Amino acid sequence: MEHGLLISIIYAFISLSVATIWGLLLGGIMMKVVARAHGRFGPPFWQPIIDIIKNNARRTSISHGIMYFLGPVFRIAGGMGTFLFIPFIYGSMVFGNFSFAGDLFLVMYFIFFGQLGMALGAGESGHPYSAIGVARGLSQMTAFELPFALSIISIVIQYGTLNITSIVAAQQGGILHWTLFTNPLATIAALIALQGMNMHNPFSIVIAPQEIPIGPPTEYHSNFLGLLQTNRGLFNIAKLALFMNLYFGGATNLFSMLIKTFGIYMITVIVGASFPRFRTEQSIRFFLGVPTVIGILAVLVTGYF
Amino acid sequence: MENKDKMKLANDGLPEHEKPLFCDARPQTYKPLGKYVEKFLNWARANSLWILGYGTGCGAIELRPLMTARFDMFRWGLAPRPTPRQAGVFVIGGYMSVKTLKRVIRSYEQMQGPKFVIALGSCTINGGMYWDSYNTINRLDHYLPVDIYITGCMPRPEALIAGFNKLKAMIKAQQTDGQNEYARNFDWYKANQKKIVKDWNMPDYNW
Amino acid sequence: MVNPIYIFVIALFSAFLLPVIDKLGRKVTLGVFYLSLTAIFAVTLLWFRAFGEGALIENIFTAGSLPPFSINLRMGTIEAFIMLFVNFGALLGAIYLYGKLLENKVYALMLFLTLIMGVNGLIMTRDIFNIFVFLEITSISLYALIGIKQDARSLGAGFKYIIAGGLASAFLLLGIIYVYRITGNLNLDLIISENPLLLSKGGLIALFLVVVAFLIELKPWPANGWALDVYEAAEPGISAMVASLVAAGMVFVFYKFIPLLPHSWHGMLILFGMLTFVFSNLTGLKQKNARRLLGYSSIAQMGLLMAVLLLVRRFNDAMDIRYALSDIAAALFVNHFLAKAGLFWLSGIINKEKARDWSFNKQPVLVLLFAVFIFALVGLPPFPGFWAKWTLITKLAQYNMIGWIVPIIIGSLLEAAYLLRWFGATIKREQTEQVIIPRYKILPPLLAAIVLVIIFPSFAPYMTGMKTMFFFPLLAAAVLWLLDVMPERMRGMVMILILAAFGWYIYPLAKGIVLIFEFMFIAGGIVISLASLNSARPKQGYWEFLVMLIMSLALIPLAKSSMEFFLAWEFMTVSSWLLILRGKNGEKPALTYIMFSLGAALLILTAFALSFAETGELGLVLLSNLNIYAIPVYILLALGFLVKAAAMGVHIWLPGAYSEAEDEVTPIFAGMMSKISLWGFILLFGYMGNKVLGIFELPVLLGWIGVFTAFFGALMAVFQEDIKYLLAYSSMSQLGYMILSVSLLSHLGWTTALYMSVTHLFFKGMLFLAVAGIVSRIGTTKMYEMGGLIKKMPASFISVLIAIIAVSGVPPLSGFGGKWLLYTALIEKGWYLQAGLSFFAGAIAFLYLFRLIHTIFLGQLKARFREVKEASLWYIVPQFIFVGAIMAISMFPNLILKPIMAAVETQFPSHVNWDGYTVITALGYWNGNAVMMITMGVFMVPLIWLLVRVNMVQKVEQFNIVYAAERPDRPETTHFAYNFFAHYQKAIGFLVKEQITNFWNSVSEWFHSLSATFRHIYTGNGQTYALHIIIYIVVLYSLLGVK
Amino acid sequence: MKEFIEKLIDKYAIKPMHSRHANQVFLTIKQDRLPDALTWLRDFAGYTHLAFITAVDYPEIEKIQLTYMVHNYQENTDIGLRVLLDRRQPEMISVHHLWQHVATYQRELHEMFGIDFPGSPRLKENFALEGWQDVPPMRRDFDTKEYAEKTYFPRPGRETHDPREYMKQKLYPDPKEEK
Repeated sequence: MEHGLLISIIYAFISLSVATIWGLLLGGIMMKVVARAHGRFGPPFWQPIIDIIKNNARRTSISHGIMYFLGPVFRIAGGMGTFLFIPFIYGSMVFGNFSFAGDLFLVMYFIFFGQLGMALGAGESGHPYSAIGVARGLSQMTAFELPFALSIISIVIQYGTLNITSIVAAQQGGILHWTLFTNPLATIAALIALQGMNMHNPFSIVIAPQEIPIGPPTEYHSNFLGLLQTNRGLFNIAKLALFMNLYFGGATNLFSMLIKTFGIYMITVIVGASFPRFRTEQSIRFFLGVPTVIGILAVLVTGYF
Repeated sequence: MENKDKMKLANDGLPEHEKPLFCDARPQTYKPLGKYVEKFLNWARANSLWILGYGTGCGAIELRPLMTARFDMFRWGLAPRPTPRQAGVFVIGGYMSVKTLKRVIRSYEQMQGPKFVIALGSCTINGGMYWDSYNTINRLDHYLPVDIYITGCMPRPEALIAGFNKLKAMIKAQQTDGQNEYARNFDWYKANQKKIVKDWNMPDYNW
Repeated sequence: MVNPIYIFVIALFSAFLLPVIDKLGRKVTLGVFYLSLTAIFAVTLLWFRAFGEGALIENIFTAGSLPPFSINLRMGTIEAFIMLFVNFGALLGAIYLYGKLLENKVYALMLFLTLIMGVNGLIMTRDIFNIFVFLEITSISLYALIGIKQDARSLGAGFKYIIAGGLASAFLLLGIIYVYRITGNLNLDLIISENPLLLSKGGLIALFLVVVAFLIELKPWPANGWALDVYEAAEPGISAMVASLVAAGMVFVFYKFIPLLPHSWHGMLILFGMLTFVFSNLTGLKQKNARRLLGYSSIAQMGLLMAVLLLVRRFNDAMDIRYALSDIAAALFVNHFLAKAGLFWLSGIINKEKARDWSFNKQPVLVLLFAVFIFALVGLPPFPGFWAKWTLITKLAQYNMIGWIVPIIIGSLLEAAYLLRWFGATIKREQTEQVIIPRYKILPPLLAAIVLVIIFPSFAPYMTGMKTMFFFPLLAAAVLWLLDVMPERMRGMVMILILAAFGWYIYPLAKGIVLIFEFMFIAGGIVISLASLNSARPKQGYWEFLVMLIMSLALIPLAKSSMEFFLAWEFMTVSSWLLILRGKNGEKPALTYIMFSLGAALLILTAFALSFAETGELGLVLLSNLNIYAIPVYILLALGFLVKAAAMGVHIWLPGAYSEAEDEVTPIFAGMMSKISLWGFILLFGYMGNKVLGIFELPVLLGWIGVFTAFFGALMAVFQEDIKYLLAYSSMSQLGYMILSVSLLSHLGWTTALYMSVTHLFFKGMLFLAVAGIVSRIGTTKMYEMGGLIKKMPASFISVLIAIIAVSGVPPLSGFGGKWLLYTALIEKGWYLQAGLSFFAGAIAFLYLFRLIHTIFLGQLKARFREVKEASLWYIVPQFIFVGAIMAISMFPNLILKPIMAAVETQFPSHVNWDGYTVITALGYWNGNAVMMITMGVFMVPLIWLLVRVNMVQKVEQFNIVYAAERPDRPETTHFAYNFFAHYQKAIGFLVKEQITNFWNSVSEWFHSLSATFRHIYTGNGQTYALHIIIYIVVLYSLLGVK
Repeated sequence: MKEFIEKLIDKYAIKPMHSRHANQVFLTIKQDRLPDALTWLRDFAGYTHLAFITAVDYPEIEKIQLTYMVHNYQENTDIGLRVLLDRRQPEMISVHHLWQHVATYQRELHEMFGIDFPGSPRLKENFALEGWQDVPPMRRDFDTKEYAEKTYFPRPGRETHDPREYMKQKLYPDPKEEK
């Protein structure tokens, strides 16, 4: 830590709020985009923010118990933590976050923190759909973590470090230095895994509204739901930032961050708009199939040749 | 202590061994917050109305077109929601048989306040063509606090949209307060409900 | 010194006196009878003492003239030794037969005496014709004695014996005549001196005839049906005599003849002995009848003894021959003699036909006796058999006769299989009402057992170099056993005190890595043992085995020599097996467990033997300078440790063993005993480093095995319905990680392994203890029967929550450190694909962990558990000790990482730097402390936001859920728990079909059907048996190449 | 179809049939013979599909008439077997062993007409009316209007017209009245 605790906390707060708002707006923009694709007007792009205010403005709420109460807290803490361990903008003091605390593996494992807590909270609500949704989500998670991990290993081999900042540093200077071009196999594997992480179609098996409305958060509402939605935006940005840093040369300033995250998220949206939903076992098989093979190839290519 | 007992509900419908499985608290009335805060919050509430997607009658068929590209309800911040916990607007789609009414009551009570009810079609107003049926209720407002009635048999989607916009205006103007009304006249509503729902095997208020 | 002639005099005199004085009443007669037996025993005892004080061998020549004109009796050390046991056995046997002798005719007594006399004669005489005479005396009295039961079967058996014996003596007589014809001599010593004559054409035939006669008397497989019938049908007392006394005589006679045999015959005879050993044991597998089972076992032992007697001839320096004789042969002999006699006596006492029907009707002393005899036969420490096998195998390796080790191992395993199965079944048999047993029947086996126990030091040749502390486990167990009168909790306290004292005692001896293991075993043992104090109900033998297990665990890392290592290893195996056996339905898993463990032990034993063979020393250090046997030793040790670690392929003993053992013991198995295999690997790699076989680097292979263990263990855990099985498989998976990381052979790798094993001890201890507490309250281990217990057992929930976060490796808790180190180490080493697979395994861990916590604590509470209380404090306290530990090392990873790294640096150079709390490797860095702080920070913010508005929250009950507008019917149908990961099963469940289990089942199936087929040669028909004998002789004749 | 009818008639001593149009026939049959007849029709005559069971209440003759309509896919013909039950305690032999879905029809009939089918599964369970306590609503002596008025809070001010009269005076007003 090169500067005082208070300062770094303030910085963290700034970058958190920027990320959250951008994440929410991104969600809204995407809704708008999809709507235009349908030939609709669609909701205003700040709709997610209104929803969050609305949910926090609810007058009543119920609690099924301590763990249920803490579930959303775990979730958003996971989101915030994951975000804070990622250097958001390369070389920026404010958006550097707490990346000194740990490296890539820390981020990868901290992603689970929120999911685990949320799963526990949803579990205590006692609603069978919650449990089913969690079971599906965890199963899918194991599946897409495999290609993702392989891809990560591949780029760690490539750059010989686990330190995200130095991975970004290695990609500076020209678009052709990006992992996207220097290690395309790993990038492809990771991007497919990202679709699973974002849980849009065809991988929206967790909150499949037609099957298990709406999965884990069935019992969540009011300000609990508000927290969850806030986290949706934040966590989304965290993932995008991670991918941006690892595969798309990171961001040297706010603007390029906006562009890149938008671009990466666009992939998810296009895929989501164009495919129907998998069944759970199909999705698992899918991730263990082609993406895994690509990941293994990536590791072999970078590691052994 | 005595006061506390008054706050508790009897839950007579439940067998003794199931009483601990349900919450027996009474619904409360809520004061609005400070003027401007409440105004702001009402604006938010009005601009994100989440519909409980529960087709209770033939009118439900008129709800679907709203989601289509032609009517596009999303632009007013309306969105269907699969679970009552998260929904704010309950759209009663036409006639109510007694059996359905029971579920509707349960779902309505499970919604978190502030919550609004829009009733579609003449059936909900006075029974409509089922006015003399042995199994269809006549007036919904004896069982739930209805904010907006939309007439017609069936009302067209445009009528629904008009209704929703009316509701939004009312919310912004803070003219509708179904939740508090339900809580205030809880006993009356409950009596009416129990009068026709003969096998009341749920708690008196489904939290 | 008393002339040994008196033995015969006493026997004959009283034999003829008895009918006369029988008029005075049977009591008197018996008095005289016992008196004479005691006298005989006394005489031999005197002689034995005399030789002990270095008396010279005494030759007695009858008729005062030298051979060949006289019969020569010899009383030497060996004779005295054998006779000592024979007459001791005779005395005991007579005591046992007291009842029978009381009601039978007086001739029984006379026959008994003549039998004793015959056997003594067989042992002492040096005159071959005299041998024949004594053989006849023995046999005839034996036929008659077999008959005293007076029922059809025993008479039939006796008759078959007559046929076989008749054949044998016929051949013997022919042989003797030929020998006399060729050498013109009957005295053994003279014949030996004129050995060359016998090596002529006719001489060989003569010898063959003599030898074959004794072979038949030794009941070689398969020409031994008659003997089996005898064992089965005769009065158990008599069977005991046959199995011990007579066998002893025959073996000794055979021993006398060995110098005559041409060396070319040895191999074949050894082979026949081994065949007998292996195949009798194999046939024993499927045997139902208790006594016949014992018969098989004793025949096998005879075969082994015969083979050994010949084998030791090959130890080319004389020193070794004597050495080997006194250790191996004598130990085997005593072991078999006492144990087998004792077992036959027991079979008489219990008096049940089928081995399965055995049960000790609430008579602990019988249990103890049974245990002693069985363990002695199986060759577990500290009984002579153990030392015998150890010495034998080391010696064989030393004189590179490694080939012979194989049949010995196989035979021993088979024997262990049926004996231990029998033991398990008998212990678990429900105890019916107590039956009165006459004292005099208990006495003989009791004495035998006592002798068996107290005699072992005299057979432990290596104990001289061994630290006494390696017998502390036994001592502690004995102490606790003697304290049986104390209240149960008190005994528990004592046990914990003993552990603490032991820890204090060994603390100075341990340093570096060893110290870490000792810390795990002693500290962990003490903490976990606290949980066992929860109930005051008496636990037969619980504390004994527990303390034995923990102490032997703690001793293994301290072992300096392979002897010490192996001894402690065996103690651990036995005690853990007994603990599993105590479980409610632990019978079958215990058997699987002990079979695998013994297999592993024998592999390790062989490895040590090989290393001994090359270096001639026992020190473990010498493993490092092996070169000829390096690869085999490496592989054997690795295999042994893999079995102990329940690696992929040999894991099937694990789930049963962990799950069926008592709930308080399981954490010790999972948290501590499994780590001993890790120590094994550290030993292996530490001394032998990296070895290459062909194109394979063995550590790499081990690494792959480890990672696959981790993967499949996790996957199998996902699909369990029983919580203890789930945890068992999860432990298997964790062990896989450790094997993987230890076989990295790098600083980070070993750091990972040790770090993981310590943290694994913590959270597995918590999990298993929490489960134990829950199960103790709700009485089921099926997860789908639980649910919603968080409201009832918050403390357990917290510890399980902490534990699963730690297991899954989610930051900020300590588990992440393990994962981080693992991947860093793997990538640093270049094991990329292993890293990928282990990451997948780690992800799968989430599935079973969430299932664990959800189906138990979350979801819907069942109606019948609405009154359940929190688990008792005895379970909670240790858990929270562990919770504290985990929290501490999560906050301050240095606490544990620094010492481990320091310890490992003695083996490998370190590339790790420290910056405050930050670990910095070549690849990345991790600051556990900061992670913890930040996590707490970001956790607080939203929590406060919720707490601000907590007043609007309405607390609701479990059925206040959105349930598609219906109300839930009942918790059972609302709790989603059964077949939790059905879709996962659908997707990749095919990976965990039970192929491996089926494989091992079919292996055992094979052995059983093989045994069944071999049993068919025993038709129970005298002529057939005679035919067997003839065929046997012909085959042997042709194989020995006698022209 | 003809020969089946013949067979039926002489097999089961059925009252004369009457038929609306070519491929649909209604026969009235004795209660106790009905299961045999249905079985025969299903297994030998190819009438494999039971289309519906319906009831008509005849208070005048104190009877309730059940109609079992079976369909033959080969020749696309229907046969309706009718039985008359005593209205005071209507009871009929259950045929759920022939077609599983019959049980549901019988449940409904039990609820709506109070007809008892001994042995029919889940017969007494609520079907559409939960906790109905009045006379079965499909009995013709049950006055739904009255029931609704006393139960469902009719909204005051509601007026109803006879559609014929109403339309006549709305669209074609009587010229006399115009003057």
